Amino acid sequence: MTGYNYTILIPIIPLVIFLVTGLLGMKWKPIVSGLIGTVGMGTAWLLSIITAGSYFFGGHHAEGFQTIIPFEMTWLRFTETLIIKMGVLLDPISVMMLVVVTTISFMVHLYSIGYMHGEKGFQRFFAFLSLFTFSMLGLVIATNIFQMYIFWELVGVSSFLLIGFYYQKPSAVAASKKAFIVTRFADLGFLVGILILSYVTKTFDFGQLTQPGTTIFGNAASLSFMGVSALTWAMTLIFIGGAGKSAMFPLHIWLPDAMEGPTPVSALIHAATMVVAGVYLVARMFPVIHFQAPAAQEIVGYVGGFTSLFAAIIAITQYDIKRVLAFSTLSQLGYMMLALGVSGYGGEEGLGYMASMFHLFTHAMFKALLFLGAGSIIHAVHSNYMYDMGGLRKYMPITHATFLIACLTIAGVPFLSGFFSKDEILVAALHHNKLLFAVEFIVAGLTAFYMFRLYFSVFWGKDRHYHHTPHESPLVMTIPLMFLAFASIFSGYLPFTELVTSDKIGFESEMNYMVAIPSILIGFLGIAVAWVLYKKESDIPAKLAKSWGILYTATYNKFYFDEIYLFVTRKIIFNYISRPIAWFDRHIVDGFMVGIGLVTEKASYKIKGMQSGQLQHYAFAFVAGALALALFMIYYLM
Amino acid sequence: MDFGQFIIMRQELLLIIAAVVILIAEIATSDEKKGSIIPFSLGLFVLVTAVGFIPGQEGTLFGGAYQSTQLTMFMKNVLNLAVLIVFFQAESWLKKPENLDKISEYFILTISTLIGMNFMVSAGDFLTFYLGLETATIPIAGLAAFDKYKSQSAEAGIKLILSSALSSGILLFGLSMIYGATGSIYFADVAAKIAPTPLIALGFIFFVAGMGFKISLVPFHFWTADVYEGAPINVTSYLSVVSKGAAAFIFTIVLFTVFKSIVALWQPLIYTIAVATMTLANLFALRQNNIKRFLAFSSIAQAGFILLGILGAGDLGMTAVVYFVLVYVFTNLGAFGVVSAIYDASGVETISGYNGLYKTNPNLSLVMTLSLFSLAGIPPVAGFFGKFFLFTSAAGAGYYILVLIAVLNATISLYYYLKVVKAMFIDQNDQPIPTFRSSMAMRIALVVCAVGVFFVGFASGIFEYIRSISQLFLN
Amino acid sequence: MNILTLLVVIPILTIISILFTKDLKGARVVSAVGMGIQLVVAAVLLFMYLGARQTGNMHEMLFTADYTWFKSLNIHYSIGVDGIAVAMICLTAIVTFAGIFASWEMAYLSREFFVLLILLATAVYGFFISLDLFTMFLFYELALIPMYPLIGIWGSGPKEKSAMKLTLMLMAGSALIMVGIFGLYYNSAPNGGPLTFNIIEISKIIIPEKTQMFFFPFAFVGFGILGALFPFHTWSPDGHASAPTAVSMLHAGVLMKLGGYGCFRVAMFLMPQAANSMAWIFIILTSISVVYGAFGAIWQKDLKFINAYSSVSHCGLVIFALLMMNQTAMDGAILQMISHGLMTALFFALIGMIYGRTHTRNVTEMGGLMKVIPFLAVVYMIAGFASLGLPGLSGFVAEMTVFVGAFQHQDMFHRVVTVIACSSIVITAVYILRVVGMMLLGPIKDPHHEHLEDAKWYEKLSTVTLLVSVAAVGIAPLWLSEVISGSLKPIVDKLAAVIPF
Amino acid sequence: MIQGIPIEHFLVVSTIMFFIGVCGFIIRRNLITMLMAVELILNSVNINFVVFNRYLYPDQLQGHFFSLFIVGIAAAEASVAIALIINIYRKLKNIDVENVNELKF
Repeated sequence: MTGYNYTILIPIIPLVIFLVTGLLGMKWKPIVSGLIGTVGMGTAWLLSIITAGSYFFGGHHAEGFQTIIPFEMTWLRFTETLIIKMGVLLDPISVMMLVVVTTISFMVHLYSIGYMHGEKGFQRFFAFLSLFTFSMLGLVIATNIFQMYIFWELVGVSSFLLIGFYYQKPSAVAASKKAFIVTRFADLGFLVGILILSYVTKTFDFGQLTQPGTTIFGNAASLSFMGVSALTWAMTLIFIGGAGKSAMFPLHIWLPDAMEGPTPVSALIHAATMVVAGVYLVARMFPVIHFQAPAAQEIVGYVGGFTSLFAAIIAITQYDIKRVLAFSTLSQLGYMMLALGVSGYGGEEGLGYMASMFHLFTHAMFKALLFLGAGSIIHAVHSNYMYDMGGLRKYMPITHATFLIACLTIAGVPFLSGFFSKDEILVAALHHNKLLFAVEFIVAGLTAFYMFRLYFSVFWGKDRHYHHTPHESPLVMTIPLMFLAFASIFSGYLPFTELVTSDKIGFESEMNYMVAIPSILIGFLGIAVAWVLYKKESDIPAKLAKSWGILYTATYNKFYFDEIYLFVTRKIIFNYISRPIAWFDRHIVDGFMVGIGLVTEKASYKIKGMQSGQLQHYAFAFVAGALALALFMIYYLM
Repeated sequence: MDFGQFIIMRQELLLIIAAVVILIAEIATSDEKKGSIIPFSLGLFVLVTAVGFIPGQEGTLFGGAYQSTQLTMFMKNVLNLAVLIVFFQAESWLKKPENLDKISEYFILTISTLIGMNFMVSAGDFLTFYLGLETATIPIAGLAAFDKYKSQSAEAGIKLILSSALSSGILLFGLSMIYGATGSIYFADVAAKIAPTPLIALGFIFFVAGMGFKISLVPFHFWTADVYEGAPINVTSYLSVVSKGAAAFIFTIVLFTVFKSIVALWQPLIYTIAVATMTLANLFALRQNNIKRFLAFSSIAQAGFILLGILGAGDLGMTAVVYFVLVYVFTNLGAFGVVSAIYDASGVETISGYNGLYKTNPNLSLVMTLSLFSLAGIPPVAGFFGKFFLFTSAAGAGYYILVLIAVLNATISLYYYLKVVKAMFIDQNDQPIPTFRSSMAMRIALVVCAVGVFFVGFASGIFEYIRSISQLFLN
Repeated sequence: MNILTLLVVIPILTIISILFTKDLKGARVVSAVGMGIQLVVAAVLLFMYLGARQTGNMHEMLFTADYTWFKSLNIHYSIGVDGIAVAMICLTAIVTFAGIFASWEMAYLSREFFVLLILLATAVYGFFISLDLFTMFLFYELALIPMYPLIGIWGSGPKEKSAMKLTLMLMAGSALIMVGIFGLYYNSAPNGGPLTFNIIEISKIIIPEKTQMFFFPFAFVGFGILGALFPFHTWSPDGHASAPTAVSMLHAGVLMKLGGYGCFRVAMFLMPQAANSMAWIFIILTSISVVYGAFGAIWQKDLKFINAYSSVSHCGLVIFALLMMNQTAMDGAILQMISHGLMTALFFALIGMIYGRTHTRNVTEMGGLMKVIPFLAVVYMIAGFASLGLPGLSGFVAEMTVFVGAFQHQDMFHRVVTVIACSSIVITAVYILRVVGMMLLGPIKDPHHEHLEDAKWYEKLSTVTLLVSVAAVGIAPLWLSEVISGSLKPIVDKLAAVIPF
Repeated sequence: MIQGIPIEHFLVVSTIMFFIGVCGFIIRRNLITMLMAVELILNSVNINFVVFNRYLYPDQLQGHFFSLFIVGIAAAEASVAIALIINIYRKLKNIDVENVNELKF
């Protein structure tokens, strides 16, 4: 299949930009790096749009979309069949992701020129952004699971670098470390999952793994470990990998802390692109999970559902606007996971799959918008905390408008994109699992509430005493806002059911009013409550908080998960594993080796009396030795 | 009588002549010119050594009581070479005023013992062997007590002479038993009649005890350290290399020829002694601070290694032993040479006294290091090859565990050798031995040693030559 | 002259030339030139090798030469290389080259330092080109002994003690090896004929299994000690902590590879059945060392200790992979050797350079170095990433090959331990990030560190050489992997022939 | 043979002499006495040689000759030993072997 060869340029462009700005950036004026990055990303964005256009709309797709591999090269060969290749794989979800990633990345690049203006390390920032984009694109277009793993790791590292961008700030360093280690831990699951999968199937190739009716799983069912089939293990472990990156409970703890990074980074990585990698991974492996490891799919669904509820509850109590958004992201990612967990395969059955991808797309737009808006606010106020803000609508009209759009979108207000995608998820959940549906339904209300709590406290309420009057951000920052607002509004109208489906064959879907109307209502309920509580400054929230007592405190402290992790790492791993091992090594193992030496030396001193200097002692030893040898010889050897 | 046949024992004859000539020279020189005996003797001995290397004739004398073969000639040449190096190293020591009147004594006594050793190596019967042994031992007692005014030297002499008297008594007792059992003192006849009977076993043990004394094997080694420490350095080096080497030669020859048929009997015995020797000597060497005493224990340990070669009980074993002794000559004399040079210049003979030596006397330190590494069996110096072949020999007889013990012992020995290296190179010293320039003769000797240590290993020709003559000898 | 012999001759000539120099300046220039030439020769060798393979020269060993040395014992100076040896030689050349520049300012007894350093390298080259067990053993011991003076004289901290411990433990290891070698030698001609030390000759016969079972542990543990096999690894932390920069580099980077290489070339290749029956013991030991080393590293405060324990972990993985005895895992093992060699050398180089500026190696006393010495800090960070297995750097390639290969093993036990070994990637991340976080990032802790000087040109050259190699292996691993696995094929075939799977 | 004395008697005597010699060497503190003990050992050896020769191998003289040489060498040994003992006496003013222990350990 030719004609898509240019797609290889999409990841290559950011790579080149990374290398160029990374190695030579110091020699230029900072702005040059920014411009190069932005222009490069713009090009990549255009290429992606062209790809998407020609892929989705460039032909007849009645029997489904083809999987196209325009480029592939062998990177490392393990065995005859286990080969890591580097390639470009185009199918509906990857093309969609290309668009998402390049769009958001382009917007963030543009935005960052304004946001990061005058920061030290401006070039470094753009280099890292490009590195991240490259990695993410590589992940998206991976032709095999190992390529995905490779870029998965690279994404993790770029995230580490960007979270820790303000490397002199201890909290940023700690956050980046945490993010990396937690996701690394999850990646271990991913890796082991890959190993099991490759052991069973002898291939890494997505094409072979996800082909319907494939025979590579042959006798896989007979393989089991601890009573669970090998593929369930594999898929659960791979899901753990995905859960780590997508910050599913209980591996979510890194994401809120990751907000220590510059806000554009949060928008790009921790809202729109990298965190959906886990969802993307599960979607990529969907046929395998669905057919070979239904138990794993159940887990996906429940973990997603729980995370979305859990995160939404926490989001209500947070004051740091970026953290609120972070928990909101968690909650939305939970939605996507849940959708995959409840999805079937093929046609209408695969509604959940479609919905998940759909929500991924819309969420990317509005969440990026929210973050960039938050960035704009922070830029103006120089604080992250809601109690430092209020009444900002007067000062920052564009930000205000776009932020409002985003809030409405996420709250599921009809005819905005979020409404459509969320609705599809609820429908899918309803069909498969009533419990999860109920959870999601509640979360929809909570989402609306906490988003508008945020919105009202920031843009309404009392004017704070600002150090200097907040002002609207420059154009270079507001253009992305406006573009994303536009996308948030209208991306819901994309015919996703026809484009991105589980079996790549489009289907028709109807609005399910039984679900849509209640969900709209609960959304409005949430907004209304927020209106009452936060539009005007009042002490009701505080009172409410007090009345919830311990529960509130627990929620405010994110259910103490950080503390639990700290306990596990600091206390158990450091104090109870590593320290004893270090001690054991120094004193027992090494002590033994040194001990041999010491004993030898001791022995050497003990026996010095033998050489007494007395000639007659020597003579006695001489004779006794000779006689002993004689006895030994005569009695034992003859 | 055909006096021409005495050409077979030309090496011994030359030595006797040399001894006599030095005696005459001593008489002929006036008191003021005693010092000139040194270069004269050195020159003479160079000549003797050189003549020794002229290929000689094989054959037997005195009805088989004396035998000369390529192998024994080679052994004698090794000994001559060693003595030559010792003489060169002794030069500056002999020049000291307190030794001026004893110069020729040193040469004559040393050459006498060498004559004894040559006879011992060439022995064809136990009588010649015994005579050689005693000739090689008794004068050494005199040499050990050479420093007349040092009580340590006197003590070394008395300890040596009494121990050696006891040991030769026991040795003789053993020989008498072997004679009683076999009816002959000729090696060839004894070998034919030897059988694993208790009497012969007892005789054999006593023989081993006697030889163990000379080679200083545990538990017959106790005299070694005391005598080495007490005796003047140039006597110690002579004792540790030449005397021990000659004894190792004849011990190997006797075991491989006379006691060949009871090899299964003596192998476990030698095994035990080897383990005991290496281990005990190493343990003692660990904590020595006197460099001579330290080298004494080190040389005991080396004797333990020689036993590994003997265990091979074949031409490879013989080759390994001879080769090792050759290597050992250069190696140990290198070490002793440095000790001697330093003692002559500064009177220091403790290891801690060597601290910081490299700063002031780098060349001496390097020679010392080279020698110590060779003693420890570190490649690429000759000691590695010597040890490796000894171990090859033992492994060939199936003694793998013994090889392991031996190499582990070599590791322990490396520890104390490195302690000396550490003293010279690493440890700091406020008053290091001042820089000095040793005498020409000493430097020649050290260069010869260093070159030998370096090249004997690589020169496979030497090994191959020894192998061929050993094969000739044993068949 | 045979190009392989040239590999030994050039360093020797370099040593001799150094002896004629007067001071530091002369010595270092001569060393740099000599090792530069050596690097070129190694590269030429690599291309010659690739060329020869391309033209279809499928002999097991290439560029062979054979000179009889000790005829009666059938000891030869027999040399030849396969892809693995070529790779190791290139590794050695790179690390040595970098090591010379890392010790550019070695003012104290500089001539002696360079002589010993290059002597060490000479022995390593000799080891890798040897086909004869005797010369191999000779070079092996020769490589160990310069460590003592190198650490003892130029080291820091409790240097004499560490040097002694290191030397003695490794020498004890070589005692075991010696027994193994003798065992092989005396069983090398079961049907009569001359005994031989030649590896290729011995590999053609099958030694009785009982004999193998006796000698395999000797040879394997002997080499394993140098490969930091648990529980014989304790020389490594002390030794590395006390050694001067270039010595740590060479030792961890190259010398420890001798252990792994010997384990596989001598112990496993020549005694496959015993290797198969006894593998489980050592697999348990190595999987312990992989995890244990990593955990051990977490608690350490001294940079060199951290790296030493990390080496224990990584080298454990080498032997672990070798014992899996399939082509992929062994390929991974060799890759891991190379990767670890480059990485760890880079680490030690950087640690040395950082120590030279801050005068402390205690991570808790440093902070925010990224701001003052960005070049070193960035390179350190990249090295850290390589160590924790970031794709695009060498560590990832090696580790993944090991894991995938090991996991293909038919036996459940092997797969379970593979998973355990895998877990080291997380622990590695913990300690690497801990160091990076404490030392490089955050605010500057010690006001004295505010005006440090960033890397000089020679330091840059040293680190960049290694860094480029690490990245080259990581970005384009295929050719290297192919070179190695091509050479592994005869070995794996031999294993497969005698081991009933 | 010699007036009907069997060989065993000689051998018993020589063995007893040998052990008396050994014990004397080990027990007696006087250096001269120790030297005498050595002479006892050597003489026991002489008896052995002579007796073996006379009784078992009467047709040759190897044993006799051996014992003659032993006598000779014993004399040489004794002379050197006594010279050294005198030397010791000069240093210590006694010839007690227990005092000859400057070199040890």
